[in-house]
Amino acid sequence: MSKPTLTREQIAQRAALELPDGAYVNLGWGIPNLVAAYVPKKFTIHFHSENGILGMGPRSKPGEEDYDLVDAMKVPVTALPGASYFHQADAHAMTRGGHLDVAMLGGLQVSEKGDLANWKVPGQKGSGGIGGAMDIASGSRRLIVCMEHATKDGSPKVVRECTYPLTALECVHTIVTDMAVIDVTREGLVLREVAPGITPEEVQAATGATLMVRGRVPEMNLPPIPAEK
Amino acid sequence: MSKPTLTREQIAQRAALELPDGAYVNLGWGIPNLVAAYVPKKFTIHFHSENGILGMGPRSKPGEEDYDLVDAMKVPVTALPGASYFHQADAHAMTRGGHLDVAMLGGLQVSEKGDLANWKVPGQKGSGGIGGAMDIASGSRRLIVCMEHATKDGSPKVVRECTYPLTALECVHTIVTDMAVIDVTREGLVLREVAPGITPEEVQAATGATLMVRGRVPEMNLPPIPAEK
Amino acid sequence: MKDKIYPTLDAAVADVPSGASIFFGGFGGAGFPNNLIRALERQGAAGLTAISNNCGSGEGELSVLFKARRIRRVIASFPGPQSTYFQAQFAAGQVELELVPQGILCERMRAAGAGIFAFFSAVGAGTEIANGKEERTFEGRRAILEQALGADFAFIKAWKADALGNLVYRKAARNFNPIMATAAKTTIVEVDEIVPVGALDPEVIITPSIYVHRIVQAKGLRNV
Amino acid sequence: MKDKIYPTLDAAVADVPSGASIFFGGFGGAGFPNNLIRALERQGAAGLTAISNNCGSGEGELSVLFKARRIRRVIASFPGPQSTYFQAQFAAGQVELELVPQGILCERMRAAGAGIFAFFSAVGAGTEIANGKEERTFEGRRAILEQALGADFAFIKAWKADALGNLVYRKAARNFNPIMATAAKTTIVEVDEIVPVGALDPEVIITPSIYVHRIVQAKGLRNV
Repeated sequence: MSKPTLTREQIAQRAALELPDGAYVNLGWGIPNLVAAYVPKKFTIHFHSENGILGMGPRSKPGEEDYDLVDAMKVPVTALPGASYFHQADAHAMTRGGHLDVAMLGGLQVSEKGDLANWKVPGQKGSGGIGGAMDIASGSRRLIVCMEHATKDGSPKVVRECTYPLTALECVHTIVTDMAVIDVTREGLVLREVAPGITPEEVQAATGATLMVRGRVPEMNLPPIPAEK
Repeated sequence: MSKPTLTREQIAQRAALELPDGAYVNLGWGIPNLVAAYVPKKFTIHFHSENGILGMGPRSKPGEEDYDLVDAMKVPVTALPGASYFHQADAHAMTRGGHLDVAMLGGLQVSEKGDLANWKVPGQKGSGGIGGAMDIASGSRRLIVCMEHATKDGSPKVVRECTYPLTALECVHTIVTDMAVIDVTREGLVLREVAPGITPEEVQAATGATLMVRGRVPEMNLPPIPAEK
Repeated sequence: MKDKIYPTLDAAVADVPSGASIFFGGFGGAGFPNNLIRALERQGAAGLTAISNNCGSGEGELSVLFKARRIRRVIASFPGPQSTYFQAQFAAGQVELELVPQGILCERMRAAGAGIFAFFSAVGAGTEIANGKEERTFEGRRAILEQALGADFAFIKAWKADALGNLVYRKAARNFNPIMATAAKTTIVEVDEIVPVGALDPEVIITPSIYVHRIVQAKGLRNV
Repeated sequence: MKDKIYPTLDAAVADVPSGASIFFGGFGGAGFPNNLIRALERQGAAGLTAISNNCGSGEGELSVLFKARRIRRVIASFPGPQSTYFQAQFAAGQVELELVPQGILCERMRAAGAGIFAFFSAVGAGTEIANGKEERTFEGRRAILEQALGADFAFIKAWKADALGNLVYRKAARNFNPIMATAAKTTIVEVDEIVPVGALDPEVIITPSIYVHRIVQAKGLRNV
């Protein structure tokens, strides 16, 4: 792939367009964690954090940190008016119980059936760790995976079958990458949009599973990234 | 039984002596509901109500009722300093989870193994109802059944096997009746105390299971009932 | 964002179809959604499955719907001697009843709301409640498998709501209401008061807004 | 009535035996019982099973006990890249690890506290987490059976306690603490402040006193 594809910030920007006004949303590690900054200002999105916050606001300004109010990445955050706190079992009753409208997670592999692998690279050093990903993946009404389309060595991350340890089966609804937006449907993977300047054929060439194309595939309509958040 | 036995108030008074200082306690319908009045004033007993109260106080004085603060019998009560409110699932996590030090329930039959039947008379009219009795009986660390020793027609209520629909198996630790205090042990029923003026032989004659007697069985030491609570 | 506040009780229950399953909060006279119950009676939906601790009290609470013969099936813990309309219909074979131990009733609801399909507990093992249920032994104790229990709607009563749907309750009027809110497809709450967003302390919110779909302010018809 | 307030951290943990299983609250740097952890390190109990979301951070939190080689086995959701002492001992085969999805970890604790022996959920079905676990299908979804998880002790951190043991927490420092309190034979809490009985609003108490056995006031060593 010599053509320029989206930056991580742009993947997040495109993913943000998937959030409907009023949604209850959990954002996971990696690219999803960049998404909140791109929600339209006129929208009310209720951000959930699995350590027991609903209505989480932006990260704290320097000097205003409260270390009792952190997100799932240990970063001090704020609480918006109407926020609530609860314990971790109640927080995961929300994830597992199907109450989150949308969750966004990073991904290592997504299969054509929507299986997700995102917690462990085979052969990696160290203990690994699961965190809340399995609960969130198995329970969310709509799961969007935000990731690069391929690994650093060029291997496809959208594949027929996951070869990495699984996070959850048949859980992914949409994949947003630096090359495309892909929906997981009963019939298989459907290419919904391509990144600016990328062709459907180029996306297919970088993908380890067959993409269905229904008519002309539009380019993503990415608004310009604001100069400052 | 022509000899006078204990009144319901006196059964409650004797049962109250089973409560250790600091205990967390649930009192069920019937005679148990009379017990709270006889707790020694120097004791702190934390009364639990399965509708979501810990630290329940006495019934409200007339004119001071708050109908949002009722016990499991729908009676307006008070809350003591240090009380807390919680929802009904949390209230029964306490009962089922083994957190109550003592529960007292009324009984229709108790078997020699400690099986309890207390929710349904065979052939009774109407739907019947279980309420919290099964949860409380199955989960309490120590279950004391307070009841008359025999039915109105003279049938024993302490029996070899319950013939009424069961509430829970092997759950009763102690039975306090108008004739005796009986402990349920691995070896069988042990007669611990008799009511004033009642002999162990009379208790045995009124009982449908064999009572073990270990040495001399003392009479209950009932304090005089206070004139006013 | 869609407004969760409904202008009237009737609007809040307008789309409840006949045959729906509905949780009704309340225990011992406290925390019953009496105004929503009356609105549902006016609305006319019938053939309902009602899931509640009991089955009405005199002319009030669920008796309103039994009297109007809108309930076909009940899942309850303690119908109660004062549930006169229910008892008459039950005796006549006009309404079905599933009796569930009270703690298991709320735990089955919690399971439905928390993504738990079924759970093993000792409650009811060896009793008629265990009939037809899978039994297994854990740590030497007999246990039975209980299934999650969800519903199409939850009708609940809270003290205060903000416009997002965060709720607080008063004292023992909390009872089944917060659990039911988690386990229904659509949760409708009647409240004494609607307060501005931000007026409820985040530490004190008992039902987070995610569980609440419709809010209606109603003056308290506590008991009728 | 037995006094639940302990004069010192050391007195509060004095009887923890080697080989005990212990819950440690905390998540993301918030709500860790750091003072109790240090007291336990001084006390010397070894061969412990630690049950916690992660396995220490730098020199702080559970790293104190890993550094002193007191932990033989861990049940955790996310040991974490900053758990350097744990990671070294894990790589050397000196400590066992059971990885559990985070929500299942707290749900297994809740089950232990709530008299639930085991439960079926979809989390982990079809993954390596399901190895050796019973699988069953509910409503067309694959589910696995998870077992309750109790412990001998819970070491938790709260903001305020009264002398009866009622607790409130601060913001996201609540996390695992209230659940762990329900599932341990002995729950020991360190708090910033002990307030008079009656000073905590009954509507706001998150951990009712029934779950708390020992209270010790400790100044906050939040992160070390």
